[in-house]
Amino acid sequence: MRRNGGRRLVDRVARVRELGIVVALGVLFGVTGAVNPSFLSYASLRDILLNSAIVAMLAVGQTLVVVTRNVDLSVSSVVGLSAFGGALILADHPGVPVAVVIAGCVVLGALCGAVNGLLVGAAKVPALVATLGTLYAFRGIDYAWAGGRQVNAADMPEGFLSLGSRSVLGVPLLALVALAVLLAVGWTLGNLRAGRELYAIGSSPEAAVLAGIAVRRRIVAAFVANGALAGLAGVMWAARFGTVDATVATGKELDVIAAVVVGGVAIFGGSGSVYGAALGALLLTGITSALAVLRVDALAQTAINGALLIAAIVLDRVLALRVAAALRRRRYHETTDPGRPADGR
Amino acid sequence: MDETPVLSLSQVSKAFGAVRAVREVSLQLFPGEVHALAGENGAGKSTLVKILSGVHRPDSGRILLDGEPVEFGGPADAQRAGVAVIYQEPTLFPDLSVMENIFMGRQPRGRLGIDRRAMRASAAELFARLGVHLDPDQPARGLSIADQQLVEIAKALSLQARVLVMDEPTAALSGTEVARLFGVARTLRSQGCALLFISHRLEEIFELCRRVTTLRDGAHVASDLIADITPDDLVRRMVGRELDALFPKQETEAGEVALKVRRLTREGVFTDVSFEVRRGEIVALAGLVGAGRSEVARAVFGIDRWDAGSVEVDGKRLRPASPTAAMAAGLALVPEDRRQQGLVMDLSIERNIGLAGLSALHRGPLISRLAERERARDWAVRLRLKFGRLSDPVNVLSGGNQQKVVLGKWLARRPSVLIVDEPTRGIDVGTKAEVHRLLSELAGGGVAVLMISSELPEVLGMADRVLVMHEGRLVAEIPRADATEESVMAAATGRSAA
Amino acid sequence: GTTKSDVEQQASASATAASSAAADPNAPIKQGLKIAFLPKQVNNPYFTIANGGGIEAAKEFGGEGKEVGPSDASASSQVSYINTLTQQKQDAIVIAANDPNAVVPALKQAMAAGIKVVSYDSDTAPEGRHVFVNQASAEDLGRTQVQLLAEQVGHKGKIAILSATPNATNQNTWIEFMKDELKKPDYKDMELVKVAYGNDDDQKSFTETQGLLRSYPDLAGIISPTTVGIAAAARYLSDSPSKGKVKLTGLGTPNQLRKFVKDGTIEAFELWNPADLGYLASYAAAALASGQVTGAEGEKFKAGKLGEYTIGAKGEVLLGKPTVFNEDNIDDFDF
Amino acid sequence: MAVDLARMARRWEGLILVLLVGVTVWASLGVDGFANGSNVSFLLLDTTEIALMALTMTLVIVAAEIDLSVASTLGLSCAVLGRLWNAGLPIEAIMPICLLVGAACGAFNGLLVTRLGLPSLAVTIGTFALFRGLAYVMLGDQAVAGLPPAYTSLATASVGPIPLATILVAVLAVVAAVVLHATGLGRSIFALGSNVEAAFFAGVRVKRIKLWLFVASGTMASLASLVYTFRYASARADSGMGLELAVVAAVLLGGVSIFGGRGTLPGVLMAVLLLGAVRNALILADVANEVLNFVTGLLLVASVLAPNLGAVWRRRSSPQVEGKSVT
Ligand SMILES: Nc1ncnc2c1ncn2[C@@H]1O[C@H](COP(=O)(O)OP(=O)(O)OP(=O)(O)O)[C@@H](O)[C@H]1O
Ligand SMILES: Nc1ncnc2c1ncn2[C@@H]1O[C@H](COP(=O)(O)OP(=O)(O)OP(=O)(O)O)[C@@H](O)[C@H]1O
Ligand SMILES: [Mg+2]
Ligand SMILES: [Mg+2]
Repeated sequence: MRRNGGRRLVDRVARVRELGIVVALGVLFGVTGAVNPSFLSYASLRDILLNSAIVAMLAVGQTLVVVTRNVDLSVSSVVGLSAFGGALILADHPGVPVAVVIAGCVVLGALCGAVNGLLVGAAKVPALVATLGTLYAFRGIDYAWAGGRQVNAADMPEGFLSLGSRSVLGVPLLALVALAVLLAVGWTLGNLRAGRELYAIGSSPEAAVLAGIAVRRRIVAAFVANGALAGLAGVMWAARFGTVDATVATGKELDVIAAVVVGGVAIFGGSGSVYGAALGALLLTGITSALAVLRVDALAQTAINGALLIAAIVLDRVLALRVAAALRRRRYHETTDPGRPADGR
Repeated sequence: MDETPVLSLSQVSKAFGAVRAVREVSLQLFPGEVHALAGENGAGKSTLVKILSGVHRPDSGRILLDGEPVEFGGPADAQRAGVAVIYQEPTLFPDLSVMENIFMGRQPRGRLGIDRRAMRASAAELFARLGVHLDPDQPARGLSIADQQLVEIAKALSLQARVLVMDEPTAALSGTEVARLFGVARTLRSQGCALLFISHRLEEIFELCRRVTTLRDGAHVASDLIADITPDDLVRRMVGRELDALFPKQETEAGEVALKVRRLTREGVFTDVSFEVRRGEIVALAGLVGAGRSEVARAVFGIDRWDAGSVEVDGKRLRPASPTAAMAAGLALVPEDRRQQGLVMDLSIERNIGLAGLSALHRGPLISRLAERERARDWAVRLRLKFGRLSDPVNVLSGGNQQKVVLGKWLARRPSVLIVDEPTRGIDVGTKAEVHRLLSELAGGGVAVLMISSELPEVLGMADRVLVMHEGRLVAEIPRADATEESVMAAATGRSAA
Repeated sequence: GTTKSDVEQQASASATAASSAAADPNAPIKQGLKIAFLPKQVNNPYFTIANGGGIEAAKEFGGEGKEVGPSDASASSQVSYINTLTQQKQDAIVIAANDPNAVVPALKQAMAAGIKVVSYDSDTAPEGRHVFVNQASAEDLGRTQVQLLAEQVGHKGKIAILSATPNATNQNTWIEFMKDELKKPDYKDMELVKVAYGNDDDQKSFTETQGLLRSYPDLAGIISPTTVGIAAAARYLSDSPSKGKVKLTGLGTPNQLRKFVKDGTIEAFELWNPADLGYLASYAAAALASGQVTGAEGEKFKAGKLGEYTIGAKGEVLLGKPTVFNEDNIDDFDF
Repeated sequence: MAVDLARMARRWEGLILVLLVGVTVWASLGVDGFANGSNVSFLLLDTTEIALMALTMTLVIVAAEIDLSVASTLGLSCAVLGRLWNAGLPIEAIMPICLLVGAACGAFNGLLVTRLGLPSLAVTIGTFALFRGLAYVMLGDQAVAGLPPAYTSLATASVGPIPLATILVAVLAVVAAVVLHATGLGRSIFALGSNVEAAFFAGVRVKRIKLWLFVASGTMASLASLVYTFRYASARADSGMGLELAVVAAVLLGGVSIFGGRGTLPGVLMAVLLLGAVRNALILADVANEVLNFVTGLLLVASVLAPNLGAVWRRRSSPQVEGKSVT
């Protein structure tokens, strides 16, 4: 009985976790919109959606890895590699169908992910070390491949570039792709054994082995999936921005991890949802756009961005602590309820 | 019996480096029979279990399933072959709900992925069978050791295995839960399941099992029918010598009040707890699992903050929520969860023992490795620790030996008030007597001892006074003379108020 | 203690003339000169073109050119490269400085080891080099960009600047001249509302352009004096309702912007020819290393196909006026 | 298992040492200009800031935390220096202020981590942006030059081929190594990095120690900023951008476990030197920058991979579940 009460509260809190970000988003859009209504215009919202689509997709992929108590720092390099590779093929071989190029980029990303996954899952290199290494290595390959070359919008077929800006029913195509990825991954993590096993591995790797989970295979799979998503994000990047060189997405890994963390995914694995991560990505891009719109001094933007990021994490934590305390008190009042029959425990 | 064993080990050996944990041991598990495995700490019981479950691959020897040799490449293989295992140390996923812990990898499937409703119902059913009040949706994080153990048991039951291996499942449990567990075990037995049971509580072995295999130093000593031997025989087989009386608490004059707890309350956990412990006294804190005993100990020692009340040591009030202050005042706490709270598993034996008294090891600004080693060696010998080298990490020690390291770490501080939470959990009979002698000696030397124990014989044998908790309140104080199983249990279950 | 004014006093007290050796204008260019090009950042298309020009020049006069450098545009990593080039005993270093001061100690060491130093694109502090090859005078660049935009917007309306990083030296100098130019009465109806920074990062420049249009819906034009910025801004505009309404100009390369000039997003923009810049710098380095010049004002040297150049005040050599690219002439250029 | 771990730990440092010696020998023989006093001097000088920050980063990571904001702290401290110098303060007064700024940055991280129990990775990703942003606010786009020659030349001066800055590193390294490996504080850091709950139960002042580790990390970053600023004779807000990953890479290459509780300072110092020597030798050998990055990455992975492959091989013959993988 009392446990049920507690559970309902816990449930509600679990939902509140993501609600916190939703509230933060509301405040951000409310305040910015009040100061400058054009922020809430259709065109502006469309831009924000477009801008966050790529980071959100990367955050979703990263979540897959992070829940297993690993991390993939190399995503930014994979995005760079895939963006450049895709753009180069499109520019140099105009005959190749766009769909094939996109598929190729996804496969390229998956291969990079497989390298990471094998290093971490099979060779037991700690993820941070392995992916820090491949962060440098993949970027090195990218530079060597590019050799100072830049692929411009003019070199790529119109049909491909329009993917980056086209809308379906008023919603940008890229945002729809990201949403589809989000829902698919979200469902997998929540409702498939394989998904739940990822959480189990992150929660306690030793227990996962004893429970007969194929830990190695699952970890490799998480990295491969993340790599594939990074590959997809890479072509999306090329389509969206048109100009591609070897430096694409440099440094983005920290943005992605920030989104994941702000989204309430535990950095040490085992808990958190992709929805939170995607909202985190939306919040972070929202902040950047809002600062630009609010005419905040360019020099102060970085600082404010950092401050807001910390504020979001702190808020989330304080909320969680409060609720935990309330939960304990609540139990107290229930246990000291004089009318309650003793239950022999 | 002329049946073939479901699962048997034939001449298996396993060594870890220089340690030969298991040496050419054979074991046969028959359907419909509970088989006990007995032996001192470090005798190789858990290692044998892990060989059975595919965690370790034997260096030599064979595993036979239904008479056919098999190879277990990992726990998954064993599980598939119908072997369910409750490991000595609970291995749960703290972030996941209790029901997911039970059904991980085997969740019931519905049309849209996992069928949570079915999973919840099955979990609830299992708990009902065990008589446990746990919410299937509750996260495993924060469960007491006992509750964790119960979840492990539920998990093993849910496998509906042909062979159920239980490595000290009762170590953290009190009488009621043990009785329930035995009920379930008997049912399984009658359904033709083969069970392997490990416990350091000999009476449990005699109550439940039909056959017992004894190991000593990794080697097979004997396999007997329980009916043919006495507890003393069993102890002799395990230890290789005669043992003295088990609970030799010496009579001592109780001195001044050393620990005084007044109206201590932590909301939602325990309420209005007051008691005193005098020098030379051993006071037991008894109660059912979950009564809040460990929580009181944690608060007194400063791990958790209390909401109201006070704690005094030798007349001086303690600063709340500061273990450092408590230690400075002469308090020591041997916690119940040795892996999480008692030991730093990656650190060596000597560093673990030294950790609680670093200042004593300093020579000038630097640590003296010599002093550290001396201190560790001293206590390792006194506690009869079974170890390779003092620089080995503690995680290679057997469960009972790990417990000894925790004890050594705190005793080395020479505390004036010693709180021990389940001090003999997982400790073999020989050493248990040793620990009891030690506690009694300490009390004799003027230390005030507060002992939390779920083992009634231990409580009755050791305590000068018994405090009993029920649902977060102190409900009875029973002097040694009046303390009987009945009186303590009555108070613990809330049937009588003192 | 030591304060800024102490140091300034000392510095002015000890200021002495640098070049001592006499120049021999008729000395032939030595054969086999080793010339290293150290751009702000390798794999940057602009520098790839410039250094390509330089290496080609080296081939012409029988020398050997190479491009080395960091992949991030930071002063500290350039210093490591200067040090290694010194170790390798190059004959000359041609550098585009990421920080005018931070590279000076290392360059001084290089010069002490007999290596000639030419700066191009962005200058170092004068004591860190012998000659600076200036792509176009900062003043010309700043003012002509304003003039270009003013014509396009009819000398009326709000304008913004989309620059590189907040501390990019040459961008900031140009912006100063732009502001100065805007003070003239011709531009009294034009208002500079904001300087935004795209950090020479494509996506950031893109987002900043978005932000500009959102916060100033009545914006008339944007100047982006950086190749990365103008490309990103053009891409954003070409795809937005403001295409053609909000004018865009600045510095860019023809290959990058050809598409946008053709589709009407951009009317005109300007740039010097980066290949020529590298070519000239290469010849300047060779002239120094061969003793034709020492870097003093008034000295002359021949720069292959580009003809003769004279070293100006403070050791500066000016490449020439920037070229304006528009629909009519853009197809004549390929870089 | 026991033997394995100990042997492996030793083998790790051994491996780094062998690599270091190998690279040095190869470069001295095969690369022109490597084994030469002034180059050695450059090489050592070039690793100064990374080495300094790696010292405290080692302690922080052994304590199972991480500080990604070090490079930004360095930038902020540089910016403060530049700003105050422009304002006419004497440099002798500015330097302690910079150290205080660094300590304050560290304390800010530390308080968020210890008081609110936030994961340090999250906190320092936030302050990574915040501190860098403050640096821009402080100094904007300026590059402050004209710093006192007495100090700028001190920063590049050397005794023989050994730069003074390297001597500073050496002294601090000895201090850090003694603290970590031979004092009670060091024991406590290992314990809390390995199992924070057990350390707390043993009376280790977990929060206090962690707080001070972050303060030390911040202070060290600002000390590194002083060396950096004087070495380049220029104070800018974007100083040291991206160094945090280099520092973390060196620490991890040095065999420190990212999960805390394991690692040694000598290993880290050798790793810093190894990375520096490899970069230097490859640049001298005219190897393109992209290959350089690739090699750095490869080195990082390979160094961890090599000992692990052995373990994997052995695991093949006996499935081990409990033993945590190395590092
Ligand atoms: N992974 C390991 N590495 C090295 N030695 C080990 C390892 N696991 C167990 N040992 C050693 O093997 C011996 C047997 O240990 P085991 O855990 O099987 O004992 P046990 O009989 O279960 O004892 P307890 O009653 O205390 O649980 C001990 O000496 C122990 O130190
Ligand atoms: N999440 C939770 N929801 C409800 N009750 C909880 C929760 N976590 C702990 N409890 C309860 O808090 C109380 C204190 O547990 P504690 O472990 O201190 O008991 P104990 O008497 O020491 O038992 P043990 O014999 O296991 O040491 C128990 O009633 C336990 O069930
Ligand atoms: Mg055991
Ligand atoms: Mg307890």
